[in-house]
Amino acid sequence: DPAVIYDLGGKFDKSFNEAAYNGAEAWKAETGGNYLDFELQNDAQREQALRRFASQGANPIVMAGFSWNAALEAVAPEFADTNFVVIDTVVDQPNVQSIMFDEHTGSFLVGALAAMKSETGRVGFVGGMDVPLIHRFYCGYAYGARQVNPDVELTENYTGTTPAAWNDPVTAGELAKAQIDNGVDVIFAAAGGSGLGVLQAAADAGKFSIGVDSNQNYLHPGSVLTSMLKRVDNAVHTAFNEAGDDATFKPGRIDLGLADEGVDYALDEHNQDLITDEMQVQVDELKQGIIAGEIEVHDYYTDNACPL
Amino acid sequence: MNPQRPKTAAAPAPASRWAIELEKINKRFGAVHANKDIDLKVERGTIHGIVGENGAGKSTLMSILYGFYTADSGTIKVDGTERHITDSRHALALGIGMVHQHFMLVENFTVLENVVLGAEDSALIAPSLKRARAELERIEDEYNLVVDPDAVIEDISVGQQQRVEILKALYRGAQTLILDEPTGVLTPKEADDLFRVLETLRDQGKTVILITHKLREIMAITDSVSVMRQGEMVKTLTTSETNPEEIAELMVGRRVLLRVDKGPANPGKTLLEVKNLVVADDLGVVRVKDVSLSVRAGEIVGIAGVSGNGQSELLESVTGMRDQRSGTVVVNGRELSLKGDDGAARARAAGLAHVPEDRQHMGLVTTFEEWENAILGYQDAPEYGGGPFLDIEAARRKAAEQIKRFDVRPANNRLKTANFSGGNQQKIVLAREMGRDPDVLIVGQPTRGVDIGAIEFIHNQIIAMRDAGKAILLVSVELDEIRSLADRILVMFDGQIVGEADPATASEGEIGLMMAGISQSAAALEARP
Amino acid sequence: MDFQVILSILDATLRLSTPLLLACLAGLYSERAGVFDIGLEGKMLAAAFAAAAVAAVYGSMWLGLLAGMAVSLGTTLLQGVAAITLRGNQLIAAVAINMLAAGLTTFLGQTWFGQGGRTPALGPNGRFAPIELPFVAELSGIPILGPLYAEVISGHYLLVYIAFIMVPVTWFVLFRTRFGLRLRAVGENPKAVDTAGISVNRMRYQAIIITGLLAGIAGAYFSIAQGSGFGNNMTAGKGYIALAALIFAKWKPVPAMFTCLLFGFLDALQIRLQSARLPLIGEVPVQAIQALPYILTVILLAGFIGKAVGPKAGGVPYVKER
Amino acid sequence: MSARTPLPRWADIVLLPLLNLALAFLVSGLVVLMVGENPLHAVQVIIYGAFGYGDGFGYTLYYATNFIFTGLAFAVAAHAGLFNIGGDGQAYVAGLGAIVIALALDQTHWLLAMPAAMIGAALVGGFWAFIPGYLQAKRGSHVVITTIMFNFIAAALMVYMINRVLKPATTMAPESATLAVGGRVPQLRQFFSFFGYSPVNLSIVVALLALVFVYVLVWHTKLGYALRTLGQNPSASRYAGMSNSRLIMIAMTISGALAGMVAINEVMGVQNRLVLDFVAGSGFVGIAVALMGRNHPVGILFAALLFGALYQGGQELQFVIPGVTREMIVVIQALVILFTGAMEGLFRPALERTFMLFSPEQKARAVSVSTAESES
Ligand SMILES: Nc1ncnc2c1ncn2[C@@H]1O[C@H](COP(=O)(O)OP(=O)(O)OP(=O)(O)O)[C@@H](O)[C@H]1O
Ligand SMILES: Nc1ncnc2c1ncn2[C@@H]1O[C@H](COP(=O)(O)OP(=O)(O)OP(=O)(O)O)[C@@H](O)[C@H]1O
Ligand SMILES: [Mg+2]
Ligand SMILES: [Mg+2]
Repeated sequence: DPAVIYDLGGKFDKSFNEAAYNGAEAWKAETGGNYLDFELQNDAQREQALRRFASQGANPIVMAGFSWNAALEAVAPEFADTNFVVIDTVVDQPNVQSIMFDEHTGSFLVGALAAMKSETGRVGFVGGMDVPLIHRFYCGYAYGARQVNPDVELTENYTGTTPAAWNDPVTAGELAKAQIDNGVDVIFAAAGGSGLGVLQAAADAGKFSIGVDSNQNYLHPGSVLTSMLKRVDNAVHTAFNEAGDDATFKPGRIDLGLADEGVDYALDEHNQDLITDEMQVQVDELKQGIIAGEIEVHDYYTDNACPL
Repeated sequence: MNPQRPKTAAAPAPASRWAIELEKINKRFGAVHANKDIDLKVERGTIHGIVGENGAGKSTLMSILYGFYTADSGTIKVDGTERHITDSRHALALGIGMVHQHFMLVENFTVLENVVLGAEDSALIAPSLKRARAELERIEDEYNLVVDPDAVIEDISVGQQQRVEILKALYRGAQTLILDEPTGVLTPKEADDLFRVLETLRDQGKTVILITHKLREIMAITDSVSVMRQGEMVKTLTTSETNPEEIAELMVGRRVLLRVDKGPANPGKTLLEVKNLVVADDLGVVRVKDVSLSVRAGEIVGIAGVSGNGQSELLESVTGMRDQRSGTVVVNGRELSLKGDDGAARARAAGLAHVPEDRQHMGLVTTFEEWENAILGYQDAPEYGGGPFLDIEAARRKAAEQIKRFDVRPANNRLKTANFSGGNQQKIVLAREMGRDPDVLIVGQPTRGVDIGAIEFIHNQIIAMRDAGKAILLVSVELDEIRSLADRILVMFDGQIVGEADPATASEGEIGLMMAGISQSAAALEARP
Repeated sequence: MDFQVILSILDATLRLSTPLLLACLAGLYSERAGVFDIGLEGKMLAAAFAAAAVAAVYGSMWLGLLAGMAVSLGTTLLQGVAAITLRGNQLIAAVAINMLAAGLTTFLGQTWFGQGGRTPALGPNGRFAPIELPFVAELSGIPILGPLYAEVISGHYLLVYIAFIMVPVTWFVLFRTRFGLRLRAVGENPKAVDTAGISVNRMRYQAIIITGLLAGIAGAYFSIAQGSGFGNNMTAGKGYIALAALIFAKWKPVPAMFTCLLFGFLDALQIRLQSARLPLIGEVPVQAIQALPYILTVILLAGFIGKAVGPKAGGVPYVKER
Repeated sequence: MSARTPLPRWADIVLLPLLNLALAFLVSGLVVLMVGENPLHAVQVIIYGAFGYGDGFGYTLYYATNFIFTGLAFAVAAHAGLFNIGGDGQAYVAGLGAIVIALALDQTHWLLAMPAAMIGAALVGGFWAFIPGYLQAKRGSHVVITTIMFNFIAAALMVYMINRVLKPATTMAPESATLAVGGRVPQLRQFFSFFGYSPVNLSIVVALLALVFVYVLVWHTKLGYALRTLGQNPSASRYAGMSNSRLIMIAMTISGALAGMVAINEVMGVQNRLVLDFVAGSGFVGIAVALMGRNHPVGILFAALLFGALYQGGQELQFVIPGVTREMIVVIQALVILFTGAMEGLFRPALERTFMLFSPEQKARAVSVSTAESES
């Protein structure tokens, strides 16, 4: 059976862990198969959980989160016959597949939409925990907004500095309110469970918000402008289907970007009234430009900086 | 048998000659049999004394009558009717009030608030406070019990606090008033005032039960007296038909010398010298105002004064526990720096020992075993272990020695200190402080709440130290004690030494007047008959 | 900083200090009665969950509020049985309550709603809406005061106003009623209360019942006023901050209000300072800004507040026979 | 009647806690029943998971190591009358001391790196507790508030330090560089294969030594005597010439240093690098451990083992029974704290009556003691 191990946020974090869970559930519904899963409580359990599943014969074992390097580097060689798939970080082992998402390009698109939608010329960003991954989101977002409107003013906030920041909608909502009070009228929430507070605050104030990871447009129709999709669910789904068999398993790094629909912006019946045809045309052009390599989006990971 | 609570406190026509009758009362605390088959009858309209050694079971018996504890067996009759007193509210309703040995006051409340607590008559306190204020004025007039109703308890003297306790009982309509060691903390003047109040009460037909260790008081104001020993009722006597020696012998089981026997002092060189000391209390109020005094080897200097006139701060400063604002303290020729919060260690190192006024609050850690208290303050001495380690065996040996020398009972150095009676706790402190042969001994209230057997012993120890050439500074509110122990008496009032008296010549009245702030010459004049 | 920003900060201050204030007052009743309570966090969390769950299922904020208060009360009574009747350690009892609430809320939430412990998002009837106070329009002409009234004073959730009304109410109850007199006495010297014929344990239970109800409102505020729905551990340590505020305020209601306002203000300020570049210093690390309220608390405490001495009998179960 | 005989000692320290533990499990069982699982099976899984095999037992010991340190940290301060709830933050910042030294020395040998890093961790953890101690001693700031605040400040500081200072540019995760072998504390499995892959390491020996250290410190040194005097009666300690302010600072510093040892176990023994929030609430568990262990090292040892077992057994439960989530484990732990810690008095009266009824000697003893005592 395949197995999935969620990171510390827990499987219902409304963020990538939950996306992973959704992918596994979708696979289950589709194939009727069984899968194993485990929620970490602390860092010491990483190796424990990996070994446990591997020795139970689970294959493949999928992990969500950027903190798996050490554990996986230790355990993967011990179980050469087991295939591992890790999402959001890169582990260089022959039986490990590392899936990375181009968060920056997806964020670029929603940043562009934000700048187009904004009437005040001020767009905001509320991140979850202040970590490089979230800076990567922000940097892409900022580049996208600047692309459309070079004079756009950007406000960047983070809910917190501990993992609790993923789950603090109250603070996130306050950050959003503060931004709105400052004239911001579109806010991108890349904050896991905390993002719900941003979406709510924007809806309460009659402004616009942008969801993250999964499609959150339905939460406040008319207020959620779009969502930056990061298809962890698809990645898990695919991994469950393919990685268990050495014939289809592809070790090494895989980058999922706009071209492979690993990241994207969401358009559905809940937000189609918010995004005009011109906006859609313009953003799709940008998307094609990035895919074609004509537009360069700065990747925070390359230099740990976001030179604007 | 009537388990129902009576509605009104005021008892109607007395049905019986006895206000209180206790029969076959038994009470155990775990292994301790505190009251054994106690019988006691108290006649209405009298003052009835109860005496007994520390731990005899007096407080326990009264707490049972007051409903604070429940007896294991036995019956209680109030005004001839058997009652089951289940809690204090019940006792109050039956017209029984009690002033506890340790006051039951809320320290940060005002007098008025303490008086109405539990006896409020409506959901809002304003009307109760108003009524209480009026009622207090009436009671004050009637008994001459003056207290400021708006003063906060922690700011007023113990004597005043005790008045509040009495007011509490009277406010609740007490017909029978129990007082547990009421004079332990009072000055002679305050005690006299109290007794006048008690006599007024008796004259009005109220009943008073008085627990005390002072036979002088028993003889002075009680009508009858009951003696308890080791949980049993030994005998009840009519006061006019007995004498202190008989009571003392019944109490302790042997003859007790009731007066202090000491030879003339033989003063040597000055060992303790205090110059121009100014000390403030925790709140920054200056309590000691420019005090100078000296104590020589081989003499006992007593400081008399109404409590709250700066004696405590003086003692604390001299012993290094409290920084002085200005002035110096010289012990044995060495000037003490009192700065920093470990001044007491430096004072000890200079050869000063200190028996504090309040043993439970300061001199002892009551949750420690006895031996741990036997080294308190001297824990760093090399004999209790080298380097950082504590030599427990040595400490226990020392404790056992002290116990033996001062006859502490029970002679068990592993017993928790809280479980020793007050008198024995005092002996533990004395044994420790005297045992190290200090040059200067500072003693505060050495016999407060201690039974007469122990008082005799403690006084003898203090005199023995003097005769061994030590300088002793004694602070006590017990004028009798000061007069019989001290070789010189300094009277303190409002932070200053207002006069010096010779115990051999000065009358009690003269000293008493000085304690009230009347200047020495005026006091001498006024005290003259 | 322009006027608009100041208004916005003050507005947020009221919003953010409300749950602290409610929890702080809750703790005040308990601690004044001699029962130390580091379990405010757990009570609020339990209440937040119950309020959101009931509001989501029945679509009524009022039922939600009641449920929050009821559950908080139940939790408090459980703690009371341990700490008062059984004379257990008050701190352990509270620690257990905090853990129990943290675990049970998520566990039950997952069992009932299947959303990982979250409750479903609340509809308009499930959630308190801001209230416009009267005369906003009439006063709008007055400079400074007009906007102040409109933006800062008006337009909060009902529970915000309840919290601030509870300050004088608490003051009155504590210092002007028989109940308050006895309550304060029982925290200072339970023996005095006992000998006055009042049951110490009954007084303490009465006190913690109020604690439970107020903590319940505080918890409900998180999930059905400020937020819309319950999220795991959504009280995020506010119970401990409220406790700190209580000590800071030396267990007095009016200082408690000012302390909570101060904490709320620091929080609001922190949020707005995050991306600001300060003159001279340049960009301050966001962590420094986030730690600012805590650092300031420490500085204020050390510099100005001095010693805080709590109710004397606090933390000790009452045992009649020594 | 109202007379009560104290329980025999064995009943007090063994029987009563066992009864309470049984009750805690009984109530937890109801929770397990709620998700439709067999509670007996669950208990079996927990016990097996915690003690039944080498790996599991190793994890139990690994968790217990942390809890011993934080429990002792709380206890030392508590003996001095200080309620240090900042163990979490102190352990967290101590990670800085540990990692800096361990990284510097990881090309040498653990025999050098470990003691050096222990000193580093103790210094940093001790310093983090010293400040609240200083503020309490000199400024009267309530140590409970300041330690709460310092937990929050520590969290912010550590994120900054890890992300902006310690994180190598090549790593994505917020964590420091990984220690080379010379900077790691040896695992027990290197000596006893019994422990399988579990992360229990030599830190547990340090923990056991710390237990002895605290026992000696508190009951066999002059400093310990002074600390206890301060804790029981601050007026008495001032009377005795002890410097209360110095004692407060010393007690807090020792407390923080002990909490800091968690960093050795986690940073050098398990993670081999500094990661965010590696303390994972151990500081708070330590409070419960110390309170349950009555601030005595022996009690703390057993309480820490109990909590270690619950952590690891709970894990096992999650692996074996799919319906069980990590929140249920927290619930079970809370119930254990509630019943064994706060409601320990629940069975006492009943038990005392039972002993009175069934043990005539007990009755006789009570009577004889009372007469002996009152006649002395
Ligand atoms: N609450 C209690 N718990 C256990 N034992 C007690 C308690 N109160 C009193 N005792 C025991 O009962 C005995 C009688 O105590 P009690 O307080 O009645 O003595 P007392 O005669 O008032 O002594 P003193 O003159 O010192 O006030 C004591 O020796 C003590 O051992
Ligand atoms: N926990 C206890 N267990 C057993 N006996 C106790 C306990 N606490 C106090 N006692 C006893 O109760 C009696 C009364 O105690 P209390 O504290 O009133 O001392 P006391 O002798 O009355 O002091 P004082 O000298 O001030 O009058 C003492 O004889 C003491 O031995
Ligand atoms: Mg007594
Ligand atoms: Mg006495």
